[in-house]
Amino acid sequence: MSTVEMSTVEHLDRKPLGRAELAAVVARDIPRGAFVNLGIGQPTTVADHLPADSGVTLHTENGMLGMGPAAEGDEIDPDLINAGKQPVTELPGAAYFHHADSFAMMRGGHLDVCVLGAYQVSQRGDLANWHTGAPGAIPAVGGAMDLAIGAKQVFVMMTLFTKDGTPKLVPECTYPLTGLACVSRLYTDLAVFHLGPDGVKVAETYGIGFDELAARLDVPITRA
Amino acid sequence: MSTVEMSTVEHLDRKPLGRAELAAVVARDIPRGAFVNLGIGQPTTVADHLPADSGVTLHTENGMLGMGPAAEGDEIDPDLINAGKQPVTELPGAAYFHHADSFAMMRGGHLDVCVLGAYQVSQRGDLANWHTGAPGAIPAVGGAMDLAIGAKQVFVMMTLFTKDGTPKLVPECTYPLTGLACVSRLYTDLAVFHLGPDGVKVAETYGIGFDELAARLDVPITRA
Amino acid sequence: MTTLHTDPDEALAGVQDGSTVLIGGFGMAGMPVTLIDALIRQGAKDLTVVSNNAGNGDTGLAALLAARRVRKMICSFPRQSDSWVFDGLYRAGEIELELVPQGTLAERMRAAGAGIGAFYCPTGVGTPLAEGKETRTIDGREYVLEYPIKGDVALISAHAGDRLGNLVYRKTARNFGPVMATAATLTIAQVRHVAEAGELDPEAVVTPGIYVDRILDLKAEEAA
Amino acid sequence: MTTLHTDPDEALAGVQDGSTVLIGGFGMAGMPVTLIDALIRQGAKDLTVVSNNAGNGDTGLAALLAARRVRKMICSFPRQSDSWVFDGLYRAGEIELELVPQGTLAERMRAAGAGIGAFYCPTGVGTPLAEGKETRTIDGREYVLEYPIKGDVALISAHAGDRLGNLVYRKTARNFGPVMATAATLTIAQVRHVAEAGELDPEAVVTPGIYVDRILDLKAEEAA
Repeated sequence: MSTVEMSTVEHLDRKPLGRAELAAVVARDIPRGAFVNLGIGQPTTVADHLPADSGVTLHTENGMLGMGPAAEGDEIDPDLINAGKQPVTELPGAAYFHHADSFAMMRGGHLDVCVLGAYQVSQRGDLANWHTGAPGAIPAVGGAMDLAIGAKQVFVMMTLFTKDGTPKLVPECTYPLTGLACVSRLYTDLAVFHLGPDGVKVAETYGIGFDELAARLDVPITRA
Repeated sequence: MSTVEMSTVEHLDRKPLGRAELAAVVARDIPRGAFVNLGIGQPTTVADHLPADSGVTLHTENGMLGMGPAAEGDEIDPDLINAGKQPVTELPGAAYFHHADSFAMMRGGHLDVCVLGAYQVSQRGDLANWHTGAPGAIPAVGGAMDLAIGAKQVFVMMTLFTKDGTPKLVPECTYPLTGLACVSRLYTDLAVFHLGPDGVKVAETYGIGFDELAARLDVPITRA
Repeated sequence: MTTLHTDPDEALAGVQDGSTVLIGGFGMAGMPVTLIDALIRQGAKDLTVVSNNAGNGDTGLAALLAARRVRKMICSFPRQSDSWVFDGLYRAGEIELELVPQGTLAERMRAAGAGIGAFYCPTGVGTPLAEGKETRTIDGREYVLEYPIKGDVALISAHAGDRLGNLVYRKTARNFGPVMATAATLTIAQVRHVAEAGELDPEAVVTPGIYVDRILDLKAEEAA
Repeated sequence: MTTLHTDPDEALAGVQDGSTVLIGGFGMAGMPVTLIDALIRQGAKDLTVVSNNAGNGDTGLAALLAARRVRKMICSFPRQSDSWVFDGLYRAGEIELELVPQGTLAERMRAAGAGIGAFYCPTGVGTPLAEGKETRTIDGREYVLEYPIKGDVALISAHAGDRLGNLVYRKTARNFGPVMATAATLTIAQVRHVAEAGELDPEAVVTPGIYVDRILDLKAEEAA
């Protein structure tokens, strides 16, 4: 990727991305033929935006490659669910495996991309997405930490600001961490960021210019 | 086993055990329904002496449970071999698995018994069976060390003395070790020994009395 | 040797107070509901339960928790929309929780079954779940030292089993079953179908019979 | 994405000098003979080869050794009745040997594929093969610290593969193939049959396509 000449694309004529538009932008950036894990919740919707000829194979950490769309009606089979425990379908060429093999696949770096939601992402790519840390909250981690450190690239999708306007791209995460320096790309309603050793680069903006974006964030950003 | 009252049986009226007789004595002591790995060479012949209703399941470390007898004629299939690379057959209820799973089964202590040959066994159950240590000898270990430490019980079968009369049951092995304190029973042409925290106990003798046996060995032995 | 049972209470006999019980399933897929119900009737208490979740609704594992039989849960994802039984016990300080990332949970049980003493795992490094754990940098990457989780008993659900204990699963209901079967001293599997030895394809057996001590035939149980 | 090849030389393209090459097979079962022959023609040198044995007779791996392409062998059992090529090179000091117990060899590759940094293994404790290695006592048992073996390339043989790279094996020819497929950056499998996506039973797939980069169709090669 480093040899590709890039520059920040400012979509000033567009509004901030809606949830479906954001999923479509993520889907656009998933390489053809990739093996991909889509996290529970919003990331799951990325599948709806993959082109029919994408050649993308979906992994679900509860033991399957070649997962198809959500099951409906007679297709529903209690033995065939995704990581969110929703009934799904099986595509031709699927394979099943047990949990240790499934997470060996993940931890071993064999998945090309995983897409996750987040509470916060730090400028060096730390991820916080499993626990608010609120007193009394019962912690639950599931596969979040395994996903964070396992895939070759971790894409995060989230709104850039909380409802009260606080940035979720932060100098240091204040929420409990899921993984260190693991996020490679951050997809938000207002901008797409590439994270790496050179810091935070802005690949695209939506309905906001680079300078205004820079002014609203507490982390240094540069043009891609 | 510790609650069973035992005593040394001296078969003074019999000759030392021949190879087939020795294999039959080992087979006699394999519990019904046991999962067993028979090492390459003489241990393999123990299978010929298991009763038809033994319920014993044979494991071969190259990835199979439920191994049948040697294949002959049309049965020979180059894809179906034992650890000694001889063609074998498959029994109903067999299962195949890969090498990591096969040795996980062994290392994890799931096999009830393995039967091995040896150059030397020490009085505390150390095993030397993989390498003579002779200068110029090319070392080869195969699955010997995995077998030695993996099974719940390790039975060794060998002649008790070398051709020149040197005992192979020794105070300390002089050959390179395969495993420490791993041998539970030693089956030889002259005697069957049980090894454990209480030292070396003689369960049976063949064609020799306990006292003469004790005199010919350099290790302390006791009656069972 | 595997024994075949038609009575769930007989299949569960002998579980001791204070046992560590591995319980398969991910959501309801692969959940050994009949065995859990029998465990409740059986009455063993002070249990440590290892399972991906911590019970849903008021049945199955949730009912076991509600009956105050569980001292400690080891799981990855206790908090769910319908985990009110666990939530209540946890908030009242009446149950201990060890939270483990899902892949590490599977790998720790795999290590127990495979005779691995401990392993260096990249998951969770730098997060609250690694606090207090030994770490080590290997080839420039940081790892956390993780220890095996061994069960006294595993309760799992499979699709079919033969009389030798070989098991096959169905779709994503496979999940933790094969790993837990290797990690427990006593493995009990409920199956929908019992097959004769030789009926299951030896290439497709997922859990070889060596790992399975008791099979509960659900069909016979339903008919009874 | 898996690519399908009918020309062995094309399937082998790009192997670099100095690579670590994992070569499947136990004896002749599962030996990727066609791929090894292509590797000899391809010409890569200074190789480290990881395989259970170190070549038999004058063909296959023995021919690769005879062509002086291999700097180092990592294996469990180099010495065989017909390993004269290896024996000669070894005695002449022209090849380096790292001898690894068979199960540890498999587990070290499994660790590489599963993202495990290192593991404590009971095999070989107190033997010459543990000399110089770090040890640790865990729960009263001594273990040796073992590190992953990662391949640049894996050459394996399977029974059938589909166009997505899913593989099934046959009987004990499975052996090291599935483990090596997970442990190499570039995995090349020779198969006897190529299937369409969906032809292989998803429950019986042993190596999911994510681990397989190139498939060589032996049938097409024979027909050519």
